[in-house]
Amino acid sequence: MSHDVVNSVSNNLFTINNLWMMIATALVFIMHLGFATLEVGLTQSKNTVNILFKNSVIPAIGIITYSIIGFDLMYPGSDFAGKIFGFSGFGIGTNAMGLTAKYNQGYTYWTDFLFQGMFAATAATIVSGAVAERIKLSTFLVFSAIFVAIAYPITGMWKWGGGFLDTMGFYDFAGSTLVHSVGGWAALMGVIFLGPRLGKYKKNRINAIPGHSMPLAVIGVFLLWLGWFGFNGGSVLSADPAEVSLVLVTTSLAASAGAIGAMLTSWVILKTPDITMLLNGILAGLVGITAGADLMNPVEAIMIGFISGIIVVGSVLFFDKIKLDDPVGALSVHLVVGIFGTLAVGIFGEKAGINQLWIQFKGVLAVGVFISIFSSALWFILKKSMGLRVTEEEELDGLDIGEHGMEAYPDFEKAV
Amino acid sequence: MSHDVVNSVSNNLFTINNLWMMIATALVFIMHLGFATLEVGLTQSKNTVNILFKNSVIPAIGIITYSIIGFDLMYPGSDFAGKIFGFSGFGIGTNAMGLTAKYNQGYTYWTDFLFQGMFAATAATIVSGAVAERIKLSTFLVFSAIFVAIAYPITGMWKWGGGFLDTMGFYDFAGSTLVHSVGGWAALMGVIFLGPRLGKYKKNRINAIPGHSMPLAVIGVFLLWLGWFGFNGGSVLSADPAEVSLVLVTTSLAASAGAIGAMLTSWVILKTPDITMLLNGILAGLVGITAGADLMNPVEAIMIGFISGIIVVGSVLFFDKIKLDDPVGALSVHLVVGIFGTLAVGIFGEKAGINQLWIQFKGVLAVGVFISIFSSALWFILKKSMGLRVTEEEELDGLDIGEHGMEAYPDFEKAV
Amino acid sequence: MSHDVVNSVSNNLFTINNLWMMIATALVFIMHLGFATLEVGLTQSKNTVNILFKNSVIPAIGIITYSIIGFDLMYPGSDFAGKIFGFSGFGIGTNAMGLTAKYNQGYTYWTDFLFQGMFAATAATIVSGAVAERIKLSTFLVFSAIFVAIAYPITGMWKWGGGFLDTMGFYDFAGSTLVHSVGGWAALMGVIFLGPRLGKYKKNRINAIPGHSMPLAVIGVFLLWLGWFGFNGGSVLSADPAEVSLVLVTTSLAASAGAIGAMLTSWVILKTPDITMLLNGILAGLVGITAGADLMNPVEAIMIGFISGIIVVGSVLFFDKIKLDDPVGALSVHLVVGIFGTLAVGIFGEKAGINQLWIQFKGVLAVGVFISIFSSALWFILKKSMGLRVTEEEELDGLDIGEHGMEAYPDFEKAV
Amino acid sequence: MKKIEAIIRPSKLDDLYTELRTSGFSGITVTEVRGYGTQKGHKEKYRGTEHNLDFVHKVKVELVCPDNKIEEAIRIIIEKNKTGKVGDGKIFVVPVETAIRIRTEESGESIV
Amino acid sequence: MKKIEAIIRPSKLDDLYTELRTSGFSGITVTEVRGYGTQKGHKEKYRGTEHNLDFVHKVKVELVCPDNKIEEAIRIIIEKNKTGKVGDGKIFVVPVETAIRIRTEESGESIV
Amino acid sequence: MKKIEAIIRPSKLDDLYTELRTSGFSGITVTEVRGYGTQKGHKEKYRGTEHNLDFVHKVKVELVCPDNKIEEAIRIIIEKNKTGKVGDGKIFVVPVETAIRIRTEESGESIV
Ligand SMILES: Nc1ncnc2c1ncn2[C@@H]1O[C@H](COP(=O)(O)OP(=O)(O)O)[C@@H](O)[C@H]1O
Ligand SMILES: Nc1ncnc2c1ncn2[C@@H]1O[C@H](COP(=O)(O)OP(=O)(O)O)[C@@H](O)[C@H]1O
Ligand SMILES: Nc1ncnc2c1ncn2[C@@H]1O[C@H](COP(=O)(O)OP(=O)(O)O)[C@@H](O)[C@H]1O
Repeated sequence: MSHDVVNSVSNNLFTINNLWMMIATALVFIMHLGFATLEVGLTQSKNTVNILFKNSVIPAIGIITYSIIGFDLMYPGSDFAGKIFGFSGFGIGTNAMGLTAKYNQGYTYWTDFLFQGMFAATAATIVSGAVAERIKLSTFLVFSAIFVAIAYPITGMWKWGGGFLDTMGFYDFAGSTLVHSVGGWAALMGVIFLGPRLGKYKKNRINAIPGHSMPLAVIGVFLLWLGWFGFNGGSVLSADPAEVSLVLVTTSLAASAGAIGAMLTSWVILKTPDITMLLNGILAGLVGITAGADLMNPVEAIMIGFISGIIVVGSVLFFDKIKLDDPVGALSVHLVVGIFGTLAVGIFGEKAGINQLWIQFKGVLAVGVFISIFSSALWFILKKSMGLRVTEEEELDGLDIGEHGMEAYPDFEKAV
Repeated sequence: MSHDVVNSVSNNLFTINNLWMMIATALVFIMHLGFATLEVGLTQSKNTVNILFKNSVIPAIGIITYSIIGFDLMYPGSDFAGKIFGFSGFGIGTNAMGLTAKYNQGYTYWTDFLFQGMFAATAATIVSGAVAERIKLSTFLVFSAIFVAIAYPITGMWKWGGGFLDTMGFYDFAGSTLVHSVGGWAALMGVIFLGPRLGKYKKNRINAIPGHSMPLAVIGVFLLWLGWFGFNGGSVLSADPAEVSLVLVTTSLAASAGAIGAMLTSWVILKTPDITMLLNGILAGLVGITAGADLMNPVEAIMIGFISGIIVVGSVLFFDKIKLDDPVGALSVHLVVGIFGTLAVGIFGEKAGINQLWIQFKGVLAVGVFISIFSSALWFILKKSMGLRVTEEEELDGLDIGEHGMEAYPDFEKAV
Repeated sequence: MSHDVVNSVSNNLFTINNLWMMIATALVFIMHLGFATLEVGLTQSKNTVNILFKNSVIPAIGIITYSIIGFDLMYPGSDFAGKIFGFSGFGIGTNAMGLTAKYNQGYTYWTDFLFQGMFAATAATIVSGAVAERIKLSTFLVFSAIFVAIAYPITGMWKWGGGFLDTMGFYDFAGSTLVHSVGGWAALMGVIFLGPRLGKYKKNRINAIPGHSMPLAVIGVFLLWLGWFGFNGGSVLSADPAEVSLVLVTTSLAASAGAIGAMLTSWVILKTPDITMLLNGILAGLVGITAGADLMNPVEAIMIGFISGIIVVGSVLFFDKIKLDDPVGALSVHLVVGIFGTLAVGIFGEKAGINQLWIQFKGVLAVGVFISIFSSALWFILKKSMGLRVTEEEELDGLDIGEHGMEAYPDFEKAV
Repeated sequence: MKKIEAIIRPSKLDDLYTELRTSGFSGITVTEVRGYGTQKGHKEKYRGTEHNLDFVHKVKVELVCPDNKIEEAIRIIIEKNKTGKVGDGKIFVVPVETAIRIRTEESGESIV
Repeated sequence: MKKIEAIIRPSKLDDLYTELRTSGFSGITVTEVRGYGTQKGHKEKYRGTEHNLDFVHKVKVELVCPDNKIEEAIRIIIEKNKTGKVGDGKIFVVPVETAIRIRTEESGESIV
Repeated sequence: MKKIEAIIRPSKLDDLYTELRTSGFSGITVTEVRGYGTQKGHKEKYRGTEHNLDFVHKVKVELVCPDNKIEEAIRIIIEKNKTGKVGDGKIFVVPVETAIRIRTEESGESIV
């Protein structure tokens, strides 16, 4: 009987851990709604249906492709430890063992798949924001499907699947690089291939194209922050009280400090408290802490968040200067701060050290080079085959009419 | 002491299970917000206050009536096993035992009540969408109260309360029939009794009456998907890692496949990627998998979802053809796909078989007949007594002004 | 080994409890989005950016200041038991013990901090609604920071930190007084110091200034109700199945009854079913039950909620009569019903009795006097130094243009 | 050449436009307006206070046409909008001196 | 018969309308417009870039009235809108040839 | 004194306004309108049903100016709006009898 009890005790722990991982999955899921509302909020009303469509179908595409190939590429098993590529065969499925602590003491095979699948789709969503208001729907969907199915899992495997970055000692707790920069690099290539929106940079002037709904943008950011409880908290991969609660504290402190950093920077430099900068600041704090959320103490978390908040404002202004048109600031939030967050593991916290910094740098580089090449090639092929951009007329009238033949707000008068 | 330990161990499991059930309750609760935003998004701005009002008060009415009579009708106790009706007396309350694993190893009496109560209210909310933009507020509230208090628990008892459908071997995991079709049948009768909105079918032409806010509709669908984690996941009635995680995977795969099925169908048949069809597709996938979410493997879940997504688009077009005016597609999503999902248990998955299919069919029929008769009678009585429909003038000006004397968006210019 | 098992068993319980507390923290976090959307929904579109800005930065400020000083003021440790003031030194941090059940069997030190920090920020958010549409952004931010950092934790310590109210037998389960009235008193003083919005009371007439988006208001209230699952449910401070599930039931019943109470009152007195009153009624039910959520049976919970719903409608009308201009009804919901809820502990439920009622009354008074004096002084100083109110022109044109130089909905035509 | 400005009920626009087209009128311009007149708006109430008493949603239809088609246009407008209830609206006729089609730079009665 | 078109500040509409009613004018039609003029709009800034510099929210009030009441109408409009600050707006008077009440098909000065 | 009413494409407004300013025109008033004309709106489809076939977003620019500047104004409007494609819009010229600046109560051609 004593043996039974011991068993039950460890089963209980398994049940608790798995419960937390399922809840974390639900929280990461809701990030997709966060991305959707943030992105429509920061773009024009005439492209709203288009953006919502993309963001509603991306999680669907992400989850399905991940079930067919992505999960098998990303977690090919221990045979591929230290490698750069592995594949465990198409589809998902498990045996009885996969549903017990023998698979992993933190979660079942199914939970594992779903948690990872929700993550995967976020990488494509990041791209969506940067290329919004001018990309062809069909092209974007093909890009996303291939990107989520192949590119994301490959670099993911390098670290989380036990590949060469892992062996090298690279650290990326919940994916400043593996999720955010991965999306960010693909977005950067997309922005370069597409060019800016019509009228954004005319006659050497930067023209503001204001987002059409600040409440939607705010809803988006709060849902993302909420989702990050699962994104970072779930990345502990168990419900371990000490670790998860620390991670939630560092995550929230960094988000808060990011808000304050961006607010102050915007107020001082731009002379106005710009709400979109505040929102980008919160996200920057979150992305910044993501790589080392379990390594920092409160003060370090605040510092990382605060710096991220400053960086993001500068970065938004910088990309506008060099005429890379990113309607929602995705490049700044996910790519630039994603890199900073990854490097921050070598600067702050338990692992800080020049050695680690160097390893972090190499990781950033490896992922950056691979994703840039992969996504450039893909954008290029799509440009030649399907075409990347909608027609000029369609862009002026809005993609909602052009691509979908409908309006997002048919009951309301539009201002110009 | 060993006995104490064994006790503590099983108490812990009870605590975990109950925790999950409470969280599932919260998730089902948020579905009400999902229904509210989806429904206002797909209807006109001039009826927004009215719809929000209904959807805000329905959960309140649902929970209160369920506490007075519904719970007692639905779970009358084992004396009524195999019966078609039972009642355990008014009100809710329990003794100390009701708060331990002796009540149920998955949850306390209170958790049980609240989880079931949240479910109950969803059935009325389904009706709300189909009869929107023309029904009198007071009449609808009376209908909802009676429907949730009496009709829903009676058919619920047939299966989940241990009634005759249960004895017969009917299977409906989380309520494709018991929740969704139940709402759907009542909605169908409502639509028939009410007639279409003014101007919807004039001169033998179908006139589109576009919904006024696509972002609200998208928010609604994502919240519903999120809520389904609790709706289906909670229907396991414990935090069992293997079962709950499988259910979440089949649920998400079906939703994703529903999205893709509806997107493709809409793109091919209607020649445009209609976002409202995509959204209906996600919901169809969710409703379709609900009856057998614990019986399917990933491939079967994808197939059910995909077929549901195709069905829902055809069904929306069909109801328009036969001039049954359903502004949000509730009949297609909840009734038609609810029936398909229930039958799917006999076609796919662990229980598939001609025998089971026949039982499923009988269950669908029994519930359909009862709810149709009950709700027709109720609609009829209400039509004769209070009146069902607002005046023509009120409908043209909008129910917000007519019923509530206020506007949902007083600051914005309306386009006609 | 048996010892190990016992340890593991109690560790498991600790893990479960802590898990629930972390989830409750996430739920309380999402209340900030609820407050943000409710508040913008009930105010004019021209002040939307301003309100969103405040509500987005308040949680950030709240969490940061709470990590520096608030938590240390509120929970100074057992040395200060029965006192009115205590401070355990700046900053947060813990040792290994703080991460085990030795700190508290319900949560780790980090969880404790974050849960409490999320609570703290809500008090400032309550103020935000009442002073909206006319207060200077910078002044409000300074007020909030000081209020959350100092005033809230001091009165919080009186009860939850083991101070004199606790010793006296004062009961306030989740903060009808300690959170809601605290915010409410500060809001009342703010409203008095600021005066009404321009044009609200002209020529002895009350002019309605309708809120600009009812869907946003509804989203807000549902998110708040959802958050209250964590606010009240988390206040059990463990995942105890019996207690948490009771609390969730009383909370939901009170919210439901509040909805119905307010709906009926509004329908009878105002002759229209006003959705803003319905929404205030839901919140009133929630605030009303908060002080005694664990002491009530279902019937008592319904009574408290119902009365709260009636009170809140009367109170909204009353404040308008005496020309205290509160755009969102924060005074009525949080202050008036907060007081009622606190007193209700002496009237209904397990602790009911004249003695307890008297103690409750003294607690309400003590907190009311302290917060009123503190916040008046602070408002006064800020009025003299930074100025409280925006210029008349800025108020007419909207604070979005005036304070932020941007619009919330640049794509839409405004009606006047 | 004259411009007809008709203030009508929004719900009548569709039918009016269809009829005008059928009768050979080539174009109109439509504006959302708020009308204050004999017809009073609905009593609106917000949190216990009445407001917005007098204002009604209307649309203004502008139609420039040659002098010889004015009669017909007015007839059609009356026909399609008259319900006999207060609030049917008004028709105003204003002189127009020149009309130019930007695309071709043509001007005169022929272009409208 | 003439039509007065006044471009005014939105915040002045309520008072103007009340006064016009009191003085026996039976109706007006109001349109939301954007004004570009001497008065400059607020500097708006979005993510570091200025825009929308010159445009100001205004409302256009249209009032058709008999020739003999034009003076009075203009006086009331000036009275209710003059603040002396840039942006008070403009009044334009345009001739009207015919006015018809759709409901009754009456026409002429009597109907306005 | 006359009033020019130009119905143009929304995307042309910015350039037109800049040019008018540069040429010394002091102000314009702009209204969002919907145009029905030769140019047809996009086919919109909602849940399988087509609708909204004929309507196009346009803006109406109103510019009151002295008789001697009419020519120039029209020239600028044509120049800035002509693409040669259907839908470039129309210019209508309407007589104006009086113009008053509310702020100063001045009237006449000098104020526009
Ligand atoms: N003198 C006027 N000048 C400008 N617009 C007017 C005038 N009188 C009425 N209108 C417009 O015509 C609309 C309809 O007029 P109203 O007096 O309500 O009804 P009816 O046309 O049936 O007499 C009003 O809402 C207003 O927009
Ligand atoms: N020439 C004009 N034609 C048409 N509208 C004009 C003209 N000049 C001014 N307006 C309108 O009148 C409004 C007020 O004019 P503005 O020059 O700003 O101030 P003021 O009337 O005090 O001189 C402008 O915003 C514009 O809408
Ligand atoms: N007779 C008319 N009266 C009033 N507005 C007109 C008239 N004809 C055209 N318009 C306006 O001018 C716009 C452009 O006209 P349209 O016929 O589409 O193209 P084009 O000007 O190139 O011939 C229309 O959308 C409509 O708003």
